[in-house]
Amino acid sequence: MSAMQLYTIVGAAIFLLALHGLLMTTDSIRRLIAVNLMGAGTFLIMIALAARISPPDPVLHALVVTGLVVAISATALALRLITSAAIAQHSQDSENKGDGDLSEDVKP
Amino acid sequence: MTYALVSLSVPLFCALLLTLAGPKLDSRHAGQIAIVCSALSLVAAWFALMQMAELNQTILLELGGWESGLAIRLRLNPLSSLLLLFTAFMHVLIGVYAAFSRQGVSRDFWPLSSFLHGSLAALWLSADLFNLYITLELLGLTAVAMVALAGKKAYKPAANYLILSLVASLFYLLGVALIYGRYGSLDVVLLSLQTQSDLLTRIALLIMTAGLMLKAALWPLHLWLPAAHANAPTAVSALLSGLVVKGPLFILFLLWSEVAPVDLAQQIGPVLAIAGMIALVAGGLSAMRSPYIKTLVAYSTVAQLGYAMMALGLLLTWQLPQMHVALWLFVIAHGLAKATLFLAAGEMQATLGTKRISGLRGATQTVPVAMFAFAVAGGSLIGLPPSGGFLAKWVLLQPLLSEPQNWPWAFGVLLGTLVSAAYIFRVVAISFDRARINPPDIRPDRVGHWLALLPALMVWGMALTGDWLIQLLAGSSV
Amino acid sequence: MSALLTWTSALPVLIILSSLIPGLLIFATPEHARTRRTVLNLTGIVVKLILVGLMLRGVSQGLEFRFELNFLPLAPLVLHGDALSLQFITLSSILWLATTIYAIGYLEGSPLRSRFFGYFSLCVSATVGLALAGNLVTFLLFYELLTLSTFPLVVHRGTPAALRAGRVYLAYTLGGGALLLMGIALLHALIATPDFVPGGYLLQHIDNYSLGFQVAFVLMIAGLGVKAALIPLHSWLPQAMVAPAPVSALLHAVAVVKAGAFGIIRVVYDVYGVEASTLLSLTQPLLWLAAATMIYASVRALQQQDIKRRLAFSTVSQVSYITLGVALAGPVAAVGAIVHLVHQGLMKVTLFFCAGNFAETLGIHKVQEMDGLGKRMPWTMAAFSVGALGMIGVPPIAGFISKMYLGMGALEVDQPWVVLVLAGSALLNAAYFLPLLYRGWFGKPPAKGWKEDNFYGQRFETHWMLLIPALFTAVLSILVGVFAGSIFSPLGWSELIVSREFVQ
Amino acid sequence: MSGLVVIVAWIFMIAGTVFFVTGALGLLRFPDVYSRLHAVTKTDTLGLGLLTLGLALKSGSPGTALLLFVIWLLVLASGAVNCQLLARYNLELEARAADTDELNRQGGNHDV
Amino acid sequence: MTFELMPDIILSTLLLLMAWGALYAPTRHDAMALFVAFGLVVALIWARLGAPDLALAEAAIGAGLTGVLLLQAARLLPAESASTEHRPLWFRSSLLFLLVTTAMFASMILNNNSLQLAGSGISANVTADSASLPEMVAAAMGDSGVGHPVTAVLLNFRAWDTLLELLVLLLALTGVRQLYPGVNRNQQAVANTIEQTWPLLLAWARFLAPLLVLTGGYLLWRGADGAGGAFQAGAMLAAAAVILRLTGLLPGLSWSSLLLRLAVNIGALVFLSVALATLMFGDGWLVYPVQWAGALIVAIEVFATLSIAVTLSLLVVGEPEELSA
Repeated sequence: MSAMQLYTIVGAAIFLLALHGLLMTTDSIRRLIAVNLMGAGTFLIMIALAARISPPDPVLHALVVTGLVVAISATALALRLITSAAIAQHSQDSENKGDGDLSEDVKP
Repeated sequence: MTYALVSLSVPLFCALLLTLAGPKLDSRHAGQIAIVCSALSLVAAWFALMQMAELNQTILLELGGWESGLAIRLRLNPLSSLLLLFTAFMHVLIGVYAAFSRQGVSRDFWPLSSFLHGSLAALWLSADLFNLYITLELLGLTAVAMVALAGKKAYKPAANYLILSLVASLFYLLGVALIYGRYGSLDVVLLSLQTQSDLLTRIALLIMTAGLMLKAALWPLHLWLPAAHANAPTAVSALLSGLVVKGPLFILFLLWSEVAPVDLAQQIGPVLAIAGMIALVAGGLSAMRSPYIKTLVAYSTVAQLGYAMMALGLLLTWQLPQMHVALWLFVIAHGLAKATLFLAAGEMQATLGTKRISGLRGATQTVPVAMFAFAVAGGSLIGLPPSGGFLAKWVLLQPLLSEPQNWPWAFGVLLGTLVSAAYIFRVVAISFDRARINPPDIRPDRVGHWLALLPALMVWGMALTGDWLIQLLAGSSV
Repeated sequence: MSALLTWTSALPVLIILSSLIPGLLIFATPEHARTRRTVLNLTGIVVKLILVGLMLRGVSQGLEFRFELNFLPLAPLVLHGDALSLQFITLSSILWLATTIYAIGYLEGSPLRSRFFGYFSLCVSATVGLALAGNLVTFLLFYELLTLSTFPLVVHRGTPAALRAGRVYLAYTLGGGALLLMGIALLHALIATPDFVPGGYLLQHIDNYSLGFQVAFVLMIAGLGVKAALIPLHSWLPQAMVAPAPVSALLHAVAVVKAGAFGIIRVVYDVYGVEASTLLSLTQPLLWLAAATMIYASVRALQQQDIKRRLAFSTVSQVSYITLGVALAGPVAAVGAIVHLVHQGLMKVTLFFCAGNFAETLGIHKVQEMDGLGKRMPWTMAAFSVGALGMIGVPPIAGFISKMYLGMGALEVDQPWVVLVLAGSALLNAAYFLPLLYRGWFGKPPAKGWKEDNFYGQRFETHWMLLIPALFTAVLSILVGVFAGSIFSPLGWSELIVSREFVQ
Repeated sequence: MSGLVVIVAWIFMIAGTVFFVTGALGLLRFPDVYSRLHAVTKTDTLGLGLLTLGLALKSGSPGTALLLFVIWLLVLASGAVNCQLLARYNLELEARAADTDELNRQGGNHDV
Repeated sequence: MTFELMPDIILSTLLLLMAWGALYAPTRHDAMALFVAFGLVVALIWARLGAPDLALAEAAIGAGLTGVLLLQAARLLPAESASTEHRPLWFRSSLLFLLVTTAMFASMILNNNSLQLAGSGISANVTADSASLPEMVAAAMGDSGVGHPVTAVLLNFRAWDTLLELLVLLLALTGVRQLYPGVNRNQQAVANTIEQTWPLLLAWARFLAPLLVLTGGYLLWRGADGAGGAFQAGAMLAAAAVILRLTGLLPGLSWSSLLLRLAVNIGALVFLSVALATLMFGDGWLVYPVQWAGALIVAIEVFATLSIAVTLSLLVVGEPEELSA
C-alpha cells in the first residue's frame, strides 16, 4: 500500500462523500461546498497519479492548475447567483405578502 | 485548416472587443458587430467545408508544432467542418432575430453569444480529452450567464443549472484523469489505438458518460433542462436548445466511437438506444402534459435528443459507420427547428401576454405568422417530408428496416413520431379555436415573427441539399 | 437540372404551380378584396385546365412528361404524367372549378375567406402533385402535404365541435402517414425506390424479400386505408362532416378520399403488380376488407338521420368499390375500379352540393325535414335524384357502368360471391337513398313553412352560384354515363390505362 | 557534532508540539471566547517558534533558517492581530446584543 | 510498511473528517469554516505529494479567495431554512452504499495495478515504442523557452488550454455582471468595507498589501524556472486587492472606466493576438519561434497575471455598482 494508492483512495472517498452530500443537502451553499469538495477529490487523485514518477508529471500538474482556476471562477459565479436568487426570492416573498400573488398568466 | 482556425478565432476576438467596448456601445451597434463577425466566421467555415468536400480526408494539426501526444491536436474532418458551418449559421440567424425583433436583448447578450460561438467552434475542432473538458466548461458558463440575462426570475434555475453543470464537468474530468493515469496520453487519436476493455477503462468511460449525459440533458439526467431553458430569454433559449446541448453529445459520440474499444462500445450501444427510445416517449409525454408553451418546447428538446441517442446507440451496437449520418442530420435539423420553435413561442408569449398554452386560442388569427412558424418547425420535429427531420429519420430507418430482427427499433421511431405529432398538434389545434380568441396585448411585431420563421424555412430547405449533405457526412466515416 | 429546359418536363411542375401560386397570393390578399380573390381563383383554375388539356393531348400522342429533382439518395422527387394520373388530374381540376364557384357562393359574407381559399388551392395542388408523383417517396411527400393543407379546412369554423373533429382527423391521417412512411422506408431499404412501372417492379425480388414485401404492403395499405376510409380506419370521415359543405364536397369527392383510393391503385398496379400481389396472396384479404367495408358502411348509412352523415357513410362504402375492383386483380375489374374513381367523384359532389343547398337555403339538415322539397327547390332536388340514382346504379347515369364492369370483372376472375355483394350493396344504396327521393318529390311541404327561407322569390330557387355547380356536375354524370363508349369518356380512358397496365 | 545538533533540534521540536497540544486543549476546555482566543494564539506562536528553531537547526543551511525565521515573524504578527480583531468584534457583538435585550425589555415585545 | 505512511494516514483521516464536517456541520458557518480548513489541509497534502506550486495555488485560491467568497455570501443570505439535524433513514442507508462503493474502488486500486500506483513509477506505458508524456516533456524542455516543466506545459505545449482558461475567467466575470443590471452609480454601496475600520486593521492591511504584491511579483518571475506562475501570482495580487478593498483603502473602479475593462481583457487579448500572429506570419497556430519563445511566454504571463488579478478581485469583492454596465 504506497502513499499514492492511499491518496487515490482518499481522493475517491472525498469525491463520493461530496456526491452523497450534494444529493442529500438542500441548502445551495452546502451544495456548492459539495461541488468544491468533489473538485478537490478529483485533483487529489490527479496529483496522486502525478506523484508516481520521481519528478512528478508536469502535465497533470498543469491540468490541476487549470482545473483550480475553473473551480474558483465557477464557484464565484455560483455564489453570486445563489445570493442574488435568495435576495430576489426574499424581496419577492415580502412583495407577495404585500398584495397577494400576482398571477402572471392568462389575463382575467 | 487555416479557414477553420479563422472561423474559430473571429468570434472570440469579437467577444473580447465587445467586452472591451462595454457600455460605450449600445445594444443595437453591438448586435451589428456581432452579426458581422458571425457572418465572417460563416464564410470561413464555408471555405473550410469546401476544402473538406474536395479533399475528403481528415486534417490533423498539432498545436504549437510539438510532436503528437505532447501537443493538443485539432482535427478538421467533414463532420467538424459541417458543425462549424452549422454553429455559425445558427448564430447569424438568431443574431439577426435578436437584433431586429422588437423584444430585443440586453447589451451583454452579444459578447456572450460570440463567446458561445467561439467555445463551440473550439469544441468541434478539438481532439484532446482535456481540451474538450475546458471547452465543455466554457460552454456551461456561457450558457449559465445567458440564462441569467433574463433577470431575477431566472437566477434560481441558472444557479441550479450551474451546480449540475459543474458536477457533470467534474465527473468528466475524473474520467479523463483515470484514462490519462491508465494510458498516459490525452489525445483521442492515440488513445483509440491503445485502449483495451479492462475494469479501469470501463469505470472511467462510464463516469465520463454519466457526466456528459447530465450536461447534454439526455433522458435520465434531464430534469434541469426545462426550468433553465423555459426561463431564459427567447433568443437565448433558442441558442441553448439548438446548440449548447449538442456539444456534450459530440464528445459522447467521439468518446464511444473512437476512444472506447469496440467491444465496450457494443455493450453500451443497446443501453444508449433503449434510453433514447424512453427519452422519446417520456419527453413527449411530459411535453403533452405541460401547461406552459416554453416548457413544452424544452421537453420536446429532451424528446428529440432521444432520437440522437438512439442513433448513437445503434451506431455503436452494429458498428455501422454510416449511421452517424443520421445522428448528425438529427442534430442539425433539430437545431434549426428548435430555434424557430423557441423564437415563435417567445414571440407569441410576448404578444399574447401569456405563458400558458390555453392562452394561445385563436393564435392563427392574432399572431398568424408566429403560429405558422411554430407549425412548420413542429412539422420538421415530427419528420414530415420534405423537412430536415424527415431526412434524418429516413436515413436512420434504412438500416433498421433492412433486417427483420431490427424492426422493433423501427417501431420505436414510429412511436417517437406519433408522440411528437401529439404534442405539436396539441398547440396547433388550440390555435385554430375561433370561439374564445385570446386577443393580443400589443401589436404583433411583424418583423420579429418573420425572422422567427427563417430557421424553419431553412430546415425545410434542407431537403434540397439533403443528398449532398448525406454524401458529405457519409464520406467522413469519422 | 438540365431536364427543366424541355417543356415536357416543365409541364408537370407548371400544373402544380398553377394552383400553388394563386393559393399563396390569396393568403396575402386582405379579407375585403373579394373580386381580386375570385379573379385569382378563377385564373388559377382556367390555367390549370388548359395545361391539363395540353398534357392530355401530349399523352395520347405518346409524349413522355417527366421532371426529376434529387432529394434522397436513390429516391429523387419525380413528377411523371401518365394516363392514370391524368385521369385523376382532369377529375380534380373540373371538380375544383365547380367546388370553387360553389364555395364562393356558400361563404358569401363569412369571415376568413382568404385563409379558406388559400388552403383550398394548397389542397388541390397537393392532390395534383400526388397524382403526378412518379415514385413512392414523392407520393408520400404530397400525401403528407395533403393532410397538412386539409386540416385547417376541416377546423375552419373554429367551434369546439370542429376542433374535436379536427383532432380526430389529424390523429387518423398523421397515424396513417406514419404507417405509410414506414412501409415506403421498408421497401426502400429492401430494393430502393425506382419509378412506378405499369405492372409493378417487385416481381424479380419476390423470392428473397417476400416477408418484407408483405409487411410493407400491410403498412402501406393501412396508411392509405386511413384516407380511403377502409373499415377500422374510417371513423374520422363522418365526424369531418362538421366542416362547411364545400370542404366536405372537396374532401369526399375530389381530394382526400380519392387520394387514398388512388394510392391503393398505384401500390397494387404500379409497385407490386397484379402477379406479385396474387403470388404474395395479398389481394384476397384486401378483397374481403373492401367487401366488408361496403356492407358495413351501407348498413351504418341506413341508421343516420343527418343527411351529410348519411352521405359520408355512403362515400365510405362507394370508395371501397374501387378497392374491391383493384383487389379483384382482373383487367375488367381494374377498368371498373378506375372508372368508378371518376364516376363516384362526379355523383358524390352533386349530392354534397345539393345537401349544402338544402342546408343553406331552407336550413334542412335532417332526413325527416325533406318532405315536399321538390316543390320548393325542383332543380336541386332533380340534381339530387340524378346523383342518388347514379349511386344506386340506375342506367344511364355513370354509376351503373362502373358497377357493371365490376360485376363482369368479378365473374371474369370467377369470384361469384362478389357479384352478390355488389347486388346487396346496390339494394342497400336504394334502401337509404330512395326514402329521401320519395320524401322530396311526394311528401307534403311542412304546414307552417320552412324553418328558414332565404332566396325566396328570386329568379332561381337559391343563390345561382350554389345551383349552377350542382346542375353542372349532375349533367356531367349523365353525359359520362350516356357517352361512355367514346374514347374521351372516363371509361375509354380507363380502358387505355388498363390496356397499358395488363399489356404484358 | 551534527548528532548533538539533531538531538537538540528534536528536543525543540517536541517542546513545540507539546505547546501546540496544550493550546488545542485550552481551546476545547476554556469557557468563553476571549480565553479560548488567548490560549490558541499565545501557544501557537511559542510552539511555532520552537518548531522553526528546531527545523532551522536540523536543516543546517542559514538560508532556510532565515526563511523559517521570517515565516515565524509573519505568523507571530498575524496571530496577534487576528486575536485582537476577533476579540474586539466579539465585544461589539455582545454590546449590540445587550442593547437589543434592553430594548426588548423596555418596549415589551410588540415589535416581534 | 505502515510506519512511514503514518503522516499520510493522519492527514487522510483529518481530510475525511473535515470533508464530512464541511458537508454536514449543524450550522452553515461551521460548514464554511471547516471547508476553509479543508482547503488548507489539501494544500498541505499536495505539498507533500511533490506539487509545491499547486499547494500554493490551492492555499491562495481554494482556501483563501473561496473562503472570502463564502463568508461574504453567508452575510448576504437569509438564515438557513431546514437544519440538517434530523437524519432520515435513507440518509444512513445511502451512507452504507457510499462505504461499499469506496471499498470496491479501493480494492480495485489495490489489487489490479493498472494505474501502476504500487510500482516505482510509470513504466513506459503500454505501447513500448512511444515514450511516456513526462519523458516527452523533459525532452522538449530545451526549446520550450522556460526552465520549469509545469510552466512549459501550461504556456507552450498546451498553450491553447491556458488561453481558453483565461476566457473561462472572463466569462465568469461577464456572468456575474449580469446579476446587477439596473444598479446605478449613486446608489449607496452595500458597504463591503466595515463601517469604521479599526486603526489596527488599517495598519495591518497597509503592512500586508505590499508584502503580497512583492511575493506575487516574485512568484511571477520565479515561475519561469521554478514553482510559481501566472495563476499563483494573479491570486496573490487579487488577495492584496481584496484586503485593500475590504478595509476601504482601495476605491472601487466602475466598469464604465476603460482602464478596468482593458485590464480585465488584456490577458486573453494578448494571448489570442499572439496566436493569430503566429498563424498569419509564423509557421502555425501558437507555434512560438524558438528564439523568442522565452520572451513571448514571459510577456503573455505578465499580462495574464494582470488580468487574472483584476478579474479575481472583481469576482470576489466587486460591488454591484462597480460591475453593472
